[in-house]
Amino acid sequence: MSEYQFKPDRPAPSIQVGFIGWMRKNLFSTWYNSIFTLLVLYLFVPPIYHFIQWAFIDASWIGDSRKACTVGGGACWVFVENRFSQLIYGFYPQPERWRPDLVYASCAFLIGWLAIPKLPKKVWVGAFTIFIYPFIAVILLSGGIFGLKPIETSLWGGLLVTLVLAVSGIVVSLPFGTVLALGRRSKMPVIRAVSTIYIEFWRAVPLITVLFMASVMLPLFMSSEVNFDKLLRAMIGITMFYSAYMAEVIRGGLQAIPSGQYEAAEALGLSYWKSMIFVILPQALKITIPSIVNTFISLFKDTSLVLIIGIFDLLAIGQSAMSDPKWLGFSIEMYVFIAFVFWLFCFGISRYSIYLENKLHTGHKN
Amino acid sequence: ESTLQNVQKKGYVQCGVSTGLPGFSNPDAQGHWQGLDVDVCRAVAAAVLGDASKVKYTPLTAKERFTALQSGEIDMLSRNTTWTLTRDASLGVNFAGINYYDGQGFLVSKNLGVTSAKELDGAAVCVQSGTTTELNLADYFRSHNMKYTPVVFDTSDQSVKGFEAGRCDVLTSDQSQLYALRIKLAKPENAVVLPEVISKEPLGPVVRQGDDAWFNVVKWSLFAMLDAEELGVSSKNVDQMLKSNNPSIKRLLGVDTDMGQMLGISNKWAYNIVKQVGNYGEAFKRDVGEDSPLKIKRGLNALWINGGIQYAPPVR
Amino acid sequence: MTEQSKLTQQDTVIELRKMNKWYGEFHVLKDINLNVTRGERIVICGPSGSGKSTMIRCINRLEEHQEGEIIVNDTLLNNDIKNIEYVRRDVGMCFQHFNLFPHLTVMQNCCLAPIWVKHMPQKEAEQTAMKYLERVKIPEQAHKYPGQLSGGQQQRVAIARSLCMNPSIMLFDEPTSALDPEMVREVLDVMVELAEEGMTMICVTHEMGFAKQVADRVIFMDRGEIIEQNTPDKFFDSPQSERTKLFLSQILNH
Amino acid sequence: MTEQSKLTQQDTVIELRKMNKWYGEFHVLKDINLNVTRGERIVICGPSGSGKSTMIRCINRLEEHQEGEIIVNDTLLNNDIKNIEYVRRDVGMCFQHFNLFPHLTVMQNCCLAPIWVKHMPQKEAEQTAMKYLERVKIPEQAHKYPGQLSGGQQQRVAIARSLCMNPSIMLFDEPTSALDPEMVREVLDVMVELAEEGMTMICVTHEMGFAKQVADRVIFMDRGEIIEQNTPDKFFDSPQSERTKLFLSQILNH
Amino acid sequence: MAERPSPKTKLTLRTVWFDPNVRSLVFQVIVIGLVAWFLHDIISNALNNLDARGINTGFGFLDQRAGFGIIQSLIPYTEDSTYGDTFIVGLLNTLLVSILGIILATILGFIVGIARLSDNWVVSKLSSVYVEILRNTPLLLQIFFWYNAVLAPLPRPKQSYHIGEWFFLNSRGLYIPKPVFMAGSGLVVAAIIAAIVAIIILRYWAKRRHVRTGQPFPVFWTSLAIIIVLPCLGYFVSGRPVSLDFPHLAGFNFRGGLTIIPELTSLLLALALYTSAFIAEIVRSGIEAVNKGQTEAAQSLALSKSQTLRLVIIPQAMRVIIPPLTSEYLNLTKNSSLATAIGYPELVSVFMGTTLNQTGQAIEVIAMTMAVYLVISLSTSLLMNLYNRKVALVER
Ligand SMILES: Nc1ncnc2c1ncn2[C@@H]1O[C@H](COP(=O)(O)OP(=O)(O)OP(=O)(O)O)[C@@H](O)[C@H]1O
Ligand SMILES: Nc1ncnc2c1ncn2[C@@H]1O[C@H](COP(=O)(O)OP(=O)(O)OP(=O)(O)O)[C@@H](O)[C@H]1O
Ligand SMILES: [Mg+2]
Ligand SMILES: [Mg+2]
Repeated sequence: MSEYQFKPDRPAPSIQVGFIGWMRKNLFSTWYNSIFTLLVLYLFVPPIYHFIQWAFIDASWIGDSRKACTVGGGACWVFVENRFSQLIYGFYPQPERWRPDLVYASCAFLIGWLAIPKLPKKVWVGAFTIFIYPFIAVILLSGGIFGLKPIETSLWGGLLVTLVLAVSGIVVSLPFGTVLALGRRSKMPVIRAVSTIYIEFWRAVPLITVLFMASVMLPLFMSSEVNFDKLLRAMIGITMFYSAYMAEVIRGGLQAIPSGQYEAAEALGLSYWKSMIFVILPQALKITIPSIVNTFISLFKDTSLVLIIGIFDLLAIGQSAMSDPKWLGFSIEMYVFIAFVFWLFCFGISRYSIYLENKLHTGHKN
Repeated sequence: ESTLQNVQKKGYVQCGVSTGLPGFSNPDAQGHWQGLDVDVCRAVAAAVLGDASKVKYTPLTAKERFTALQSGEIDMLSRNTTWTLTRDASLGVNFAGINYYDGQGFLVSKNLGVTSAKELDGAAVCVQSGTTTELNLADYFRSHNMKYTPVVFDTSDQSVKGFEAGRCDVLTSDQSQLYALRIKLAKPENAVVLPEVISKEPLGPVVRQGDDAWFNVVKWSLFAMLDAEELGVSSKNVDQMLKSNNPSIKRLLGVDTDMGQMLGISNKWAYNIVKQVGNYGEAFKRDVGEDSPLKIKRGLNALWINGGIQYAPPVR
Repeated sequence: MTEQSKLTQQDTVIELRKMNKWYGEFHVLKDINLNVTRGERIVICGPSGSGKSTMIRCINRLEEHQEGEIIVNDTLLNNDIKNIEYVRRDVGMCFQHFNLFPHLTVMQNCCLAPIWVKHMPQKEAEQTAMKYLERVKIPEQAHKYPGQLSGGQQQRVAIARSLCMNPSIMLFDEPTSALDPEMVREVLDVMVELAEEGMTMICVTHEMGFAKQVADRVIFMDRGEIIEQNTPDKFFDSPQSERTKLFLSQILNH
Repeated sequence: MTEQSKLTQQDTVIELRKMNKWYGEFHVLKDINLNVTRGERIVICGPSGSGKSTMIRCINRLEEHQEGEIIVNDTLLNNDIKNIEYVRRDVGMCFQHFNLFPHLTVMQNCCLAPIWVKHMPQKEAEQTAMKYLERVKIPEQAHKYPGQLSGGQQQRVAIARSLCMNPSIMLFDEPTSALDPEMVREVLDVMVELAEEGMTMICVTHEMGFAKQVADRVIFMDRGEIIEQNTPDKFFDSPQSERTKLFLSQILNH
Repeated sequence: MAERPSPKTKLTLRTVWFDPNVRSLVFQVIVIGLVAWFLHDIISNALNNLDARGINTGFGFLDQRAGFGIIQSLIPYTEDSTYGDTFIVGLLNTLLVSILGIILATILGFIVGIARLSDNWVVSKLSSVYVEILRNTPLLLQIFFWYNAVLAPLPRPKQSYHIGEWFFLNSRGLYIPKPVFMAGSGLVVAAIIAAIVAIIILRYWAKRRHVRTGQPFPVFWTSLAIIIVLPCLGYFVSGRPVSLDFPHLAGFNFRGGLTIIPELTSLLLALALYTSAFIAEIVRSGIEAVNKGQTEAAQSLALSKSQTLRLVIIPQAMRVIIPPLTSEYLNLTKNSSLATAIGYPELVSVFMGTTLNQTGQAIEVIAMTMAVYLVISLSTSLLMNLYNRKVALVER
């Protein structure tokens, strides 16, 4: 009897010989692909070239008035620079701007901590970020205690408002949505009906009607003593609305958990809530991360609708800057800039979620 | 609980203003609100709380304003709002006086070669939605048997932009606003305001119906500004005027009468208004008149003694 | 503990009395009678859909039965959650698809129930877990995630996880049928060992070799009824009913 | 037809010459040489991941190979779509998970390719389909959807679907390993019948009973290489290498 | 053993407290109580507040004269129409832009979605850039952008771009001739309908023929011929009864013809492009969701690439695509409410905007507006459920 000698692995032959091979394979594999390639190049290269010419090559970058922009004929980024601090802080008083700065920095730090896979103690940092940090941030921004000068929310604006709305929206709608999702899957008919009606109602109406309700009609439904800040009300509107969306996303995740998991938990003697908390929800949330992130991106984009109810978010500040008679005619630059800021956030987040998805996928598939 | 008590308790006045109309209510680069409408809010705050800065502003589009007032979202509305019968009768609100007499007009670009509104048949007209302007416009064209295309915008900013982009031939609004909006154009000199005034537009602060104490306070805060001008009391001389022998001035400034108490506020109410906000003439000059970029003449808004129709009941 | 429960004999740990179960209008289990004494090892077989899984799932109340009585360890299974909880602590179960919790490590899988149900301190729970992981011969995998293990290893972890609750009875529902043929052996080995240590076991399986080796009794079910039960020797050599014969010929002959 | 193809002998229907395949940088198949003559029945076995599936999928070009030659029915498999299509018409394939089209009825599944590839009129296609459905003994299921059938029935439909194209060669990739034990027999029966009718077959399977019964040759693969090939008798009774012996002991001994 | 019907479970008093059924009953009663209390509180507050502030309630206002103009209306509307009419006008305009948007977005979305899966690197990369840019910026911003971008380059009416005396394009919109139907035009309409019916029948027949005989038929060209020839025939036979109302410059603006206002164009562009990016993703993931085994099975049966796509992949992908596609349609409809920002007269802008403001009937107006969206959304999901049930894979 013999022992078989296995052959050693050989490296793969290089099928794609250099750049030419790559072009063959990806651009000109068949005759119709070649035509496509050429057509697409013909149609899209000139506009892209013109855009680059306008946005970078011919653009004016420095100066402090519109005179700096009359030469060149390209984009006038001077305008954006001129309004930059308003876009970031709104009307937040100059001497107090260290406060939003601190919030931006700490927020970036915490999110960075959560986002970078190697750093430890994710659960604690996450809990802190979701349950404690928002209060610290709100106190820091609005002041009124600890000797901080009170700053009304009507002075907040620009990116600050956009982020405050977006972050508070996600932080509240996630747990609230989870409860609703569990409610909709409950065996108790009343709970199920209440959750279903709630979810379906909010998903059926447009967000701006909700914002309108929240901004001008809410006091009608409250007894007259209750008084909310306008920004807070926009937050409530957004949160109510997105909780319903979040609930549907999480319900999808719960449905994807095989029934075996529920049974195994039950067979071990775990009660409903314990099996939810330790077994089902961690898995459901994990597989829904991509959808949760997508919902978050929609929420982030939709914060721009508060413009319609007169809150000065990034877009609204930009719009008001455009109507400054000193800078008329540069609205395209402002739109491009604002679009770029939104895009940067949304695209960044979505890329991160894809990365996360891949990582979770290879980490433990079952 | 009445609005007056509520305001005294919370320590500020929640005032609905426009989202940005130069001269009337407009935030400056630091976010401080300024303008003739804003001064009414400040006067009320000065009267009730003794501090004109105790105001929180809620910028509202024309469409939101009455709902916001009705729902209690704001305590008073001071947002170039026209006093009409329908609004008074059916919206559950009361107009507390007139702080600006206005009329609706048209702004056209010079190169159209139009000199009268009667030549506007077939024009596209930019107008702010939810205003009396929208209704007057319809009436005017109808009564002159002309056709028009309404191009409706949410805010005055947008209507200026629409006008500028050529979306419409004509911009219609209250004349004061037209002047204010004209300076927002890239080349203001290329646009003219037509001579026709097609409607009466008395603008004034609005409060909720059925809250008479608050109604009185707002009404009299406005009157106090007018009376102060009539009596020659201004923010600069108000302290000397405290020693004046003129009984009218004494009553106004609460030197030895209890006028304020009757309204349920401090007797120094009018003193505070004039000291912190100024009299009507000062406010006008500063916000829309010669000291402002708008340079609007007093015209109808001059005091009755100067040939205008601003006439306030006496503090007596 | 309820009154009825006193009626069971000393060393009967599971007793099913005229138990019936319906899914909607579909009558899955019909008048099942079964007595299992302490330390007994029972193998259940039968064609697909015959109600084998349903029956053993009724024993720890993963399914509710509608008629008759199920008494486990002197406890009557009814709507009383206290009773259900008590029974589940004492009855371990292994599933065909292992049903390990994929987001927890092997060790965390094993410690979850002891800590949260039995309120055991973590240290102690981990020691127990390690003991049982050694018993199923994979202590070195304790800190991996289930997804990183082979099927056979996963099933052994599942067994260890059940054992950590220190059950007096173990239920197995086709524990080897989702495994690659190469891994069946390692799981069966663990089960044989367990049987030899005297654990009370009810096992649904088609591994007839295993049945011959350890079972005290083989039960054959079809269409929701127990058709035949006997010692393995007699069961395989001289099946009583035609149905059993047919079934045995099908699963043994290829 | 290409020049090289003329070199193959008369009744060799499949020939693999020093065939190599990589997935990215991973060398899956190493210098595979294989000759299959008309009517031959080959069983391939080997541990999981050894490249069995990959090899037979290369034969009808579901996977592209990178080195060496594959000649099927005198046609060299290369990038030429005509050749590929020609080979695929002539080679039927059955998958582990059946891969029936769930949105079509059994009959439609069977008629799809004859109608769209062979441009057969529907009537004729249906008659052919019925013939093969009878042959796999499920003519009565013709108008059901795959989801309504048991696993064994689905696999038999999959076989019938391939046969409808009238292939001269059939490939099977673990056709029974996703089936409940009771259903394995019915599928194997169909395959045995097919073999007895003289179909050229290559079958990846762990059913050693089947191998003994019908195979002309058993091939054992590991780590991408053919380690041993022999007639079933010799293969099972006196395996040549240690590796084969170990494997056989694992899959036969429980 | 014979089967018996299932018995009722009995409830013994002893186990009541530990009975999960009882517990859940108690819990549900509490929840009902809370919800009822909450609703009662809100409603009574609203009533109190309305009363205290002297606001009239009721739907009487719907019969009052509206007195303002609306730029685009699908029904006859003048300043003399009622507030009720403004509701209809707004609703119809919402539906108009939604339906057009849905059609456009679907076409674009499918093209881009399939292009993302193309082998061609440029095509697939370009479509992912398209998707990533449009998906990741706020719709409101896009609406503003398109409004500016559409308006900015367009000339004043006097300098209109035009094609003959037929089509005019300027900053007031696109003016096209309006068909005016005169007596006898019924035949032309009938001919058009007949042509459409004929094409549907032809397609059906051609498919049957292909299945029966395996022979293909040139459906596209035949259909094209039918749709052109039949109506022309009808037109000439009946003595050319359809005339066109041409737009012409009169004073400031064009009169006559049909006008497509720039608000509609830019809103449509923004909605369609934005939604198409989402649809593209749905299409892509739908196609990718079909098990790879299906492609392999089809290939091993020698089906060609396009046949595989057409006969095996797409039919299965549609089941995955349709539900999220519907919710995108709903989103588009809801998003059309953002038109209020550029003054396109749809429901939210006209009815919840101007009408609400002129009448002050906030509760009624908002309730009606929300009800419209609720009805649209609920009836769509109802249809969806029916569809899903119809296409659900038949299982055991
Ligand atoms: N949740 C359920 N609802 C309705 N019917 C069910 C349900 N679960 C199982 N059944 C049906 O009950 C019968 C018995 O199922 P069971 O799973 O107990 O069979 P089994 O003997 O374990 O079969 P297998 O060997 O396939 O696991 C089957 O006919 C099955 O279709
Ligand atoms: N698409 C792929 N990309 C990369 N690696 C692959 C791919 N498909 C298979 N492999 C790898 O190639 C090797 C051979 O796979 P193959 O499926 O041929 O094995 P097998 O012998 O059929 O195993 P099994 O018995 O599990 O079916 C395995 O290691 C597998 O992980
Ligand atoms: Mg079972
Ligand atoms: Mg394989």
